[in-house]
Amino acid sequence: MNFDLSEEQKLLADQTRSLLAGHAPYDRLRALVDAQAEWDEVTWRALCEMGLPGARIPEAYGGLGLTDLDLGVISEALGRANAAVPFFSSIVCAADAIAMAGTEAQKMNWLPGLASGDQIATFASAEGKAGWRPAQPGVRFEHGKLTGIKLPVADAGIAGLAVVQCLAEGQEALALVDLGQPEIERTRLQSFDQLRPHYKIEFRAAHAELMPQGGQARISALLDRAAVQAAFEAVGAAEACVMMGRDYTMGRQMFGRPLASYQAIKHKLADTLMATELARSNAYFAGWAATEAPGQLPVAAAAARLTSLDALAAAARENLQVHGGIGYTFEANCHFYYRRERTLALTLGPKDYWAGRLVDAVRTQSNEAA
Amino acid sequence: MNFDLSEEQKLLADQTRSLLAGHAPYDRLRALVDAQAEWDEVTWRALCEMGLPGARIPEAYGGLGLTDLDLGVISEALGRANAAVPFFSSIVCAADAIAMAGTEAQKMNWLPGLASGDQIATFASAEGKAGWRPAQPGVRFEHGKLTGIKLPVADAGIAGLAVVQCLAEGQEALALVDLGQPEIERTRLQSFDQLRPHYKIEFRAAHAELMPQGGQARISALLDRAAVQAAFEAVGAAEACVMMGRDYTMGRQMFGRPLASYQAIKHKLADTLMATELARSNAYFAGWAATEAPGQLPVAAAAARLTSLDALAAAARENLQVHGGIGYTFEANCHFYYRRERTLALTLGPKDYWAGRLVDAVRTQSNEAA
Amino acid sequence: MDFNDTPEEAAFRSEVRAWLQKTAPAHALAAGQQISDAEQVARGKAWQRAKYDGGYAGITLPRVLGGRGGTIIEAVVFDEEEARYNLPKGPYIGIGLGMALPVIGKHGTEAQISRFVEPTLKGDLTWCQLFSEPAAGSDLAAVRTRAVRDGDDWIINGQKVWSSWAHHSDWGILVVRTDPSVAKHKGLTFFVIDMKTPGIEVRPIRQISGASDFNETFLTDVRIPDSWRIGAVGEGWACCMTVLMGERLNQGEEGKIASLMEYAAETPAGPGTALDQSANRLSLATAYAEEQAQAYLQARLRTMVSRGENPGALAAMMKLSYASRLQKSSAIAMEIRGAGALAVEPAESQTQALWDDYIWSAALRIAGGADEVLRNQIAERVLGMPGEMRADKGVPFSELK
Amino acid sequence: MDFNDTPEEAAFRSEVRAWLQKTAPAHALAAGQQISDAEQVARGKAWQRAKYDGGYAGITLPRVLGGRGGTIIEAVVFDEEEARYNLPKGPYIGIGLGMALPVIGKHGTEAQISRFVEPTLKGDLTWCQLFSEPAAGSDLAAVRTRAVRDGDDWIINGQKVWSSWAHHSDWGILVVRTDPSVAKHKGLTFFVIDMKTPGIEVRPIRQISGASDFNETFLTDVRIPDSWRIGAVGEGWACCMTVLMGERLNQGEEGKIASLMEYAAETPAGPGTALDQSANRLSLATAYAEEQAQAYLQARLRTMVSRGENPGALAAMMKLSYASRLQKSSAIAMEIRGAGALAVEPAESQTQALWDDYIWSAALRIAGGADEVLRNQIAERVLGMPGEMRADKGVPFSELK
Repeated sequence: MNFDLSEEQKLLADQTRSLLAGHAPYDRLRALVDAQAEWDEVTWRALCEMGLPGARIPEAYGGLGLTDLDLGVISEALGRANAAVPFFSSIVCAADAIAMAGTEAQKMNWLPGLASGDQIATFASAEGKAGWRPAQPGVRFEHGKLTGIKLPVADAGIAGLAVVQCLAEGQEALALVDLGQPEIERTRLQSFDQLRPHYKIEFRAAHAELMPQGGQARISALLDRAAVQAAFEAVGAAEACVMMGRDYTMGRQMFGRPLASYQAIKHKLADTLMATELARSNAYFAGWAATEAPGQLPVAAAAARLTSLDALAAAARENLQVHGGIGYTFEANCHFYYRRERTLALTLGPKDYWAGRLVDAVRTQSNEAA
Repeated sequence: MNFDLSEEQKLLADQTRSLLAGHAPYDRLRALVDAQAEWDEVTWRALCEMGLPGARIPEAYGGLGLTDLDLGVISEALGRANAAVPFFSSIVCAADAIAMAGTEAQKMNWLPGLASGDQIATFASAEGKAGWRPAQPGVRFEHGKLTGIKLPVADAGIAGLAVVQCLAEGQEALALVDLGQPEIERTRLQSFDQLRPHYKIEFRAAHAELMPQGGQARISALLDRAAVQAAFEAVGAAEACVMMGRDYTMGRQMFGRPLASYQAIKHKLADTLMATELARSNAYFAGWAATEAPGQLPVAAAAARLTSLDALAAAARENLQVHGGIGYTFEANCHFYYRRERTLALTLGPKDYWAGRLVDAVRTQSNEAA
Repeated sequence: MDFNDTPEEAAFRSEVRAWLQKTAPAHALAAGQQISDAEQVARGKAWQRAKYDGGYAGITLPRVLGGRGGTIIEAVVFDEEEARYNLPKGPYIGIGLGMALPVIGKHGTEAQISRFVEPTLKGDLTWCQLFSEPAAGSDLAAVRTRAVRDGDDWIINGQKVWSSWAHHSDWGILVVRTDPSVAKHKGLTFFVIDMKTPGIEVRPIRQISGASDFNETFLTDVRIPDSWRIGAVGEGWACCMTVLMGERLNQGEEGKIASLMEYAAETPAGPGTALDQSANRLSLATAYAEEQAQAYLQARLRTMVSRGENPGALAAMMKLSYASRLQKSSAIAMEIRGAGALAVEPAESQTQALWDDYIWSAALRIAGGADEVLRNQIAERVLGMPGEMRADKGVPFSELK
Repeated sequence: MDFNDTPEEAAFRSEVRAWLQKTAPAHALAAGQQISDAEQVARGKAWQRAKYDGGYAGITLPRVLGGRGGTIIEAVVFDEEEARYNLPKGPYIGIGLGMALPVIGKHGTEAQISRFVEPTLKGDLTWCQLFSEPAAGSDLAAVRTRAVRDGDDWIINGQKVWSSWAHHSDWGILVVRTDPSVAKHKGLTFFVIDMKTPGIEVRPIRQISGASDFNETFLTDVRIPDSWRIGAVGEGWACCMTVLMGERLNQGEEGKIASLMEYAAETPAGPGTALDQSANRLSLATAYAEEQAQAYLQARLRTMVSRGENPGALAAMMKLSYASRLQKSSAIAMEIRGAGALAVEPAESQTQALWDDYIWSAALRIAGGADEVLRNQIAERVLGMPGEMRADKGVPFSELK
C-alpha cells in the first residue's frame, strides 16, 4: 500500500499550479468578469502547450493516455486557481464521453482536436427546471436529427461540438452535434458564476449522430468519473479558500491582536481544513478507483462528491466571512470561490442522486460480500 | 399585542420551579437511578398538592380549567428539573385524550382521578419497529376486547389506565383500558433514559372501551398539543443545560484563565442559548395557539417541536462537552439531560412526520390566502 | 399573552389603514419597477414628507422633538400596514430617523435639535453614516480618522468605508479620534457633517453583487465648525452606543421560506415535485420553523421595549439568526432546483432573487456586527461570561501596534 | 498510488494469516461472550504472550528493543488480519506497547529498558497511565501531584484521574510536579511506578454509561526509588509529548455506517423502509462518505509515517472527525428507528449498541484531546496560526491562581 501521489503526479501538480499562477492571477479573473468574457483563452493556450487537455485521452487519439488520478491532479490545480477554461466541459465530460461511447470514426474525428485543445466541446444534459439529467429528455433524436432545448449548457459560446444527452428510440442516449449549423440557436444566459458562461441551446432538427455505447448505465459511469474530477476541483478551491483566510487573518489586527489569534477564527479554519483534507482523501481514492477498480467507483465517486462539496461550501462562505467587509468587495478575491462553489454544487446533479447512488452501491457490495 | 407570559403565569412558573428545586434536586435523581425506581412519587405528590395535574382539565371534572400555555409553563419547569414524574403520559397525553374523545361518562369516570393525581394513566401508541403511530395498528379492538402488543409505553409500571391507539373497524381509534386485568401483561424494558421507564404491554383480549371522538384527525390534533408540551419541556431542559455549562465554565480555570473566557466555549453557549430562545418563542406561540387559534396549531406545533429538539440536542451534548471529563461521570448532572433529550426526540414521532405536517399546513394556509 | 390588537391598537390600525389607502397609492412603485438612484431618493423624500404631513413621521419620537409620541406597538402596526404597499424607502431616510435623530435627541444641544430634527422628519434632510474604517471594522473604537481643533473649527483627515448611499445624502454622522494619547475608546468625538463640505470625496465601492450601495469617503483637510459636534469632546463612544442600540430589532423578512416551498413545488422531481422528497421537506420545514421563531422572538423583544425594558444583547439574536438562515436557505433552494439554478433566462426572476439573497447574506453576516461579534455579545452580556483577553485595554491609542 | 499489497506485503500477509489460523482460535472470544474483568485481563495477557512467541509483539519496535523491526505497513497488515478474530485486547496491553515502551525506549536508561521492555512485550507486565488530574484535563501541564526528593527516593502525594483499568494493571506511567518554582511546563518529571506500592489507592469512577473503565488514583506519601524516574528531572513534559504522539492514528471503526444503513432498511416506514426516505439516505450517505474519507486519510498518514515523515497535527483530524461522527450518526440512527429506539427488549442488541455508541461518543469527544484542543492544534500546527493568549506563560507554577 502506498497512498500518496507519485513523484510524477507531484511534478504535474507543481507545473500546472505554476502555469496557472503565472497566467491566471486574480486580477486577470477580475478583468475577465469586467469584459464579460467567454473564457480565458490565453490560459487555455498555455495549458494546451503543456498538453494537458490530452492528459487522459488515449495516445492513439493524440492524447497522453494518463489516468483519472493524473487528470485529478490537473483538475485540482484548476479549481485552486478558479481558472476560466473549458476543461471540465470539453475534456472531463465531452472527450470522455466520446472515448467511452463513440465509434472508432467518431473518436478519430474528434478526439485529436480535443486533445490538442484546438477544438472545444461541451456536454449538454440539463433541461432547466426538469433537472440536470432528465430521465425522459425533452431533446429527441429521430432520423438523424436532434430537436429540443437544453439549458443551461456551460461554455457553449466557444464550443464547436456538443455531446447531447437525449432520447433515442425511447432510451437515454448520447448524440454528437456540430454546433456550427443554422439549425442551432445559442443564447447566452445570466450565470451566477461570472467566470463560467452558460447558454441555452435550441436544436431545430439539427444534424446529429448517435454514439453507439451511450446507454444509461454507461452514462452513469461517465458521470461518476466527471464527479471525481469535480471533486478534485472542489478540493483545490477549498484549499485556496482556507489558505486565503489564513493569510488574511494573520495580517489583520483586531482589538490589538492578530485576527488569526481568535479561537472563533482558528476553529472555523481548522474545521474547513479538516473537511478539505478528508475530501482530498476521498478524491484520491476515487481517482485511483476510476482507473484501477471501476467496481468501487460508484461509492467512491459519490463519497468524493458529497465530502468535497460540503468542504467547499464551508470554505468559500467562511473565507469571505473572516475577511469581514473587505471580503464583500469586488477587489477582494473571495467572491470568485463564493460563486464557483455554486457552479460545482449545481452541476452534475443533486445530493439526492449521489446519496442514493452511494447507498444502493454500498448495499449491493455488502449483499455480495454476505 | 402583548407577547409575554402573564403575571399569573410567571407566578405559576416560579412556584413550580421552587417546588421542584426543593423536592427533586439532582442528588435525588441519582438516587432514583440507583434504585431503578419507577418514578419520583414524593415529587408527584407535591405537584398534586399544588393541583398541577389538573391544570388543563376542565373544572367540571375536578381540574383548574387553565390553558395550554399555562400547562406549558408547568411542562417547562418539569423539563428544566428533569423530573421523573408521569405528567406527560398521564396529563398531557392521556387526560387530554379523554377530555377530547371520551363520552361524558368516561370523562366523569376518569378525569377527576387524573386531575387529583391519584390515578395515573399512560398513552400507548408505539409498536416497536413499526413506529410511534402505526397507520394500521397491530393492536385491534373487536367486540369490546383489545388484542396485540404495544411497546415502548412510558410509565406503564405505575399507570392504572391506558389510552391505547388501535384499529377498530378498519379505522384508527382510541380505546380506554384498565391495566389491572389478568388479560394484560406488562414487562419492563431496557430504557435509554434511566429516569423514564418504559414497558411492553401485551393485551390478550383485554376488556376495553372505545372513545367515540377519537378519529384520525382528532388524534393528530391531540398529538399537536402534546408536541407543544414536549417543546416546553425541551426548552426548559435546554435552558438548564446552557446555564449549567455557563456556571461550570465560569468556575473552572484552564491554562490560567477561566474556561468561560475562551471563544470556543462562549460561542458554543451563545449559539445554544440563541437556539433555546428561538425555540421558546415558538413554544409560547404554539401554547397560545393551541387554546386561542387552533387553526394555526399544526404549523405552530411542528415549528415548536423542530426548533426545541434541535436546541436541546445541541445544549445537552455541548453542556457535557464543556464540562470535559467530569461531565462523563455519574456524579455530574449532564447525563440526565443527555439521556432525556433522546426521550423527547424519540417520543411523538420522527422529524419527517412533523416536517411534512408543517409543509402541508403552510401550503394549505397560503393557498387559502391566495 | 395576546396576539390580537387591543381596542386602542385596533383603532390606530384602522386609522392608519384609511390614511394609507388615501395617500400611499400615489407614492407606490409598480411591481418590478426599476428607477434611478436619484429618482429613488426624490421619491423616498416625498413619501417621508407625506408621512410627516399625516402625523406618522417618527411615531415613537417624543412630541417635544416633533414626533408622534406613540408606542412601539403603534410603530409596528404602522410598519405592518405600510408594508402592504411597495413604497420608496432607503437608508438615506432610515439612517436619519433611526440613528441620527436618537443621538442628536439624546446628546445634542437645543440648537442642534431644532436645526436637524424637523427637516429630517420631513424628509428634507437625508443622512449617511461615517463610522467604519478600513482598519476599524468589528473593532469600531479603532478609528484613525483624526479631528484637530483649530480655533472654533475642527480639521478632519481620514478615510471612512461602508457608508450607505453617502453619494445621495445631505449630511453624515461621523465619529473621529480627537485624542490619540488616551485609551482607544476614550479619545473619540462625534460630529454631524454636511456632505457638501469641501474636502469630502465619496467613491463608490464595487461590491461582489456588482452594485455599489456602499462608499468609501475620503476626508482631506475638511474644516467644520465646533457647532457640528454632538456631545462633549471624548464622548464619541457613548454617542456611538446610542446609535448602534437602535436598529437591530427589525431583521428578517417573513414569508421567505414559504416562497421557497413553492419554488420547490414548482421543481419537477421523479413522478412528483422536489417538495415531495423528505430531505427537502425537512430542510425547508426547519428553516420555516426558525423563521417563525424569529418573528415571535421579535414580538417578545418588542413587548419588552414597549414596557421600557432593554432587550440588550438578546436583540443580537435577530440578525445572527436571520443572516445565517438567509445564506443557508437560499443555497438549499438553489440545490433543490439544481442545474436549472446555475444560469437562467432573464425572465426567470425567482432564481435571480435567490442569487441576490445568497450574495446579500454574505454581507449581512458581516455588516452591523459580524456573526462572531454578536456571539461574543450574547455570551458576555446575556450569559455574563468573561470578555476577551485584550491587548489594547487601557493602552493609549498612539502606542497600539 | 497503490492500494494493493506490494509483493513483500503480500508475503507478510499470508505468513500472518497462516499463523493466525493456527493460533488465534484458541484465544478468541465467542460472539457476545461476557467475561469478568479479571478473566479479560488474564486472556489478554495470554494472547499477548502468544504474539510474542510468534514474533508479532511490537512489530514496529526496533529489534534491539526486542521488537520485530518491521514497517508500519506490516503493523497495519497484522492489525487487519488480527481484526478478523474477536481476540481479547485492552488498554492494559495497549498502554504498555503504545505509550510506556516508546517513552522508556526513548528516554529510559539501559537498565530500565532491559527491565521493562521484554516483560511488557510478553504480556507479563501490564500498564496504566497516571496523567490527568481533576484540575488538569486539557491543560495537562497543570498537574499538581507533587514528588519531593528524599535521599535516593521520591515521596509522592496527589490525585490522578481517568486511568483506564488502573485496578488491573501492574505498573503505571506517571507525570508529577517536582519543581513548583518554575513555569508550569518546566517543573514536571516522569516516572514509572509499581501499582502495588504502599500508599496507592485506586477507586473506580462511575461513568454515565454505568461502567467504570476509568479510575481515580490517590497517591498518599508514596515512596518510590529514583531508579523509577524516566529521563531527567524537569524533563517530564518532553516525555509526555513522546507518549501522546503515539496513538492518534488508529481511530474509528469501518463498517459502522453500512450497518446503520441496514438498521434503517430494517425499519418499516410507509409502504417501504426508512432507507427509502431521501432525508435518511442523505444523512447516512454523508456519514458514510466521511467514514470513507477518514479511512483514506488514515492511509495517507500511514504512508507518511512509513516514510519517516511526521503527520503532526494532521493526525488530530482522525479523532476529531470520528468522535463527532459517532455522536451524530448514532443519534440519527435512533431517530430513524424512532419510538422503537426509546426502550427495547433485552434481545434487541442493535439498538443497545447504538445507545452505547451515543454515550461513548460523549467521552470520545473529550478524552485524549478534547475537540476544542484538537482544533487549536490543527490551527496552530498545520495552519501556523498564533497560539492562544496565555495568562500562565512563564509564570512560576506556585504563583498561578
